[in-house]
Amino acid sequence: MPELKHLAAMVEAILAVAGEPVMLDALVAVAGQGVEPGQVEEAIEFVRLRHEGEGSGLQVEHVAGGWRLATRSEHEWALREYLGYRARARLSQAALETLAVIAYRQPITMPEINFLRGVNSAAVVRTLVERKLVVVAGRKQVVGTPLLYRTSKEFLVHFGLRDLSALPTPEEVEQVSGEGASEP
Amino acid sequence: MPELKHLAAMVEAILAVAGEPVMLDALVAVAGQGVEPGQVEEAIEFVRLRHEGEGSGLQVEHVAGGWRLATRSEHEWALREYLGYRARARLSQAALETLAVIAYRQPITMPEINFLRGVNSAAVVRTLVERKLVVVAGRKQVVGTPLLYRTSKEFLVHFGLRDLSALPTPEEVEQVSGEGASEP
Amino acid sequence: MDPAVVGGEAPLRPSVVLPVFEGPLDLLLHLVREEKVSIWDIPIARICAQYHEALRAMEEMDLEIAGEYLVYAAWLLLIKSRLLLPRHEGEEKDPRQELVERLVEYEKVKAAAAELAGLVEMRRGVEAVRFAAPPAPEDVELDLEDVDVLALSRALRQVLERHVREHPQTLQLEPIRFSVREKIIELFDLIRRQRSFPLLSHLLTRPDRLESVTLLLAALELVRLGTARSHQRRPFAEIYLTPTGTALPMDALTDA
Repeated sequence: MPELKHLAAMVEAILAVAGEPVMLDALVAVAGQGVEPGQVEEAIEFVRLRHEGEGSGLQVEHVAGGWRLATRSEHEWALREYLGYRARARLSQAALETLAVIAYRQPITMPEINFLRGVNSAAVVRTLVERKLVVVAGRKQVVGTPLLYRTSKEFLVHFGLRDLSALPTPEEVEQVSGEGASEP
Repeated sequence: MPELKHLAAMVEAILAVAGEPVMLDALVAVAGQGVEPGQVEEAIEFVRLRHEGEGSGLQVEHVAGGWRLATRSEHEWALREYLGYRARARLSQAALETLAVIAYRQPITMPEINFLRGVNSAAVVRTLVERKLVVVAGRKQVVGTPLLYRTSKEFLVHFGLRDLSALPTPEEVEQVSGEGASEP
Repeated sequence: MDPAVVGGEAPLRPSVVLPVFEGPLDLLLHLVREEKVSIWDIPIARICAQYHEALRAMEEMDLEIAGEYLVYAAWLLLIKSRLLLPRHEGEEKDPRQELVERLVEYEKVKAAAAELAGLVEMRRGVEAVRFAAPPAPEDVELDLEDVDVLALSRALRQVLERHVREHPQTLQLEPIRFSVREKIIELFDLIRRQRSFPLLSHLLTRPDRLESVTLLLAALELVRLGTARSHQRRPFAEIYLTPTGTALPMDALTDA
């Protein structure tokens, strides 16, 4: 019965992008005219059984009166590992801001970074140092001799810059990203 | 071989939550010690084949150098119906042309883009930058040191390309253009 | 051929459907195709006339004609006149050559654009799955690979704008004494390192006004000593300091 399989595939696609439990009614409505709720229920059951078998990392859950596709609990650990791995390979908005402050104002001390950003940025700076985008560049000869930070060679390589003078000027940024385009 | 199936299930769970292409490296790292990249590749293939069968609404895509789980295009209508009309904003002809110039000639400067298209393309490039399809890739070492542009990872995802080499070759493109106009 | 564009008849309403051209090359390519002639042997006189006619039609429709169209109009006329001149056998290249080359290149661009459009078309309905995931350890949305210098500069602007918002002018910190001599050395080092140093934004973001004043004095002193040059493209724009290559005469520094 190709009908059932087709319906099941459609149900699976919808559950996969819904991001929340989907009610039977909604699925029936989308399935279109001539499709009975019973057939949709069969299709859901088909998807559910298909994911019960070994080799699937997903499951169909019946929650809050609807159905949703979710990962299986046995992979929770792997998922956390993955999200942690990904976090290490990405930049947060806070890290980007801090990197920007250091890039354009180097060498700069932690108190100066904190002052400009208005929040304590110690943890973020540490991350940037760990990721080798920022390095320590000596100490500032003021009270407390705080550490000075500057961007690294890796930073230049990543951004395709020959030297720091190649950073875009405010005028250039305005030209390319336009006014008010600062929000992503 | 329960090992493979277990690994496949894990891979599927990770692809399901990632929402973006996942690199082989990441999967291998998460799989833990003693798991070879080759085994992970087999697991990915297992998941891919499982979704190729009838009855699945999903597919494993190889885009932007990684793998991701996505819906199949045959359910477009149903998805649109369920999610409400929310078609992704289409790219204008100007945007497509500019993107084509950048994709095939990258890294490229604004004056070079303008020259090839015969019109000032600054506003279009700005839109492409805002849509994160194009990023700045340093400066060209010529008079005025203009900024260089290249396509982003997001570009590869948007067009479903594994990497830049998966772009249709100029010869392929020319065959399509045909029209007898390109005879030497 | 669409009469609204190149037919020469003024349309009744300016809202008639009109092929939208992406620029002079696009229009030219369209005309060449309509003529069904080879791109390598363009009848310039005819195409030139049609091109001008098209521009006139666009004008009549109150379409804003970008400057590039006019540049190409002039170029076409130039080529036409060159073709009328007697040519020395085999010496000069065809006056049409460069135009043809650009058209050929542009045609490739158009074909590639169509190719890209086709790729997107094939992917309609292909959506990344969205699952309920365990919370990410940190708000990390930016793929480093796609973070470029523009993102960086924008981030800086956000910081500065926020900073200005949160620090109205009444800001008063502990009065610390700054020495011009110390600032001269500090600034000189910054200029040498960055090659093109944005003085204004540096001054405006110092935590202490007194420090800004001292820095300004130091900057003036550096210029006076011939160790730095200042540039400003237009009034109120950023002032850049660049090193002249002259070393800092340490003994000339007064301890202000």
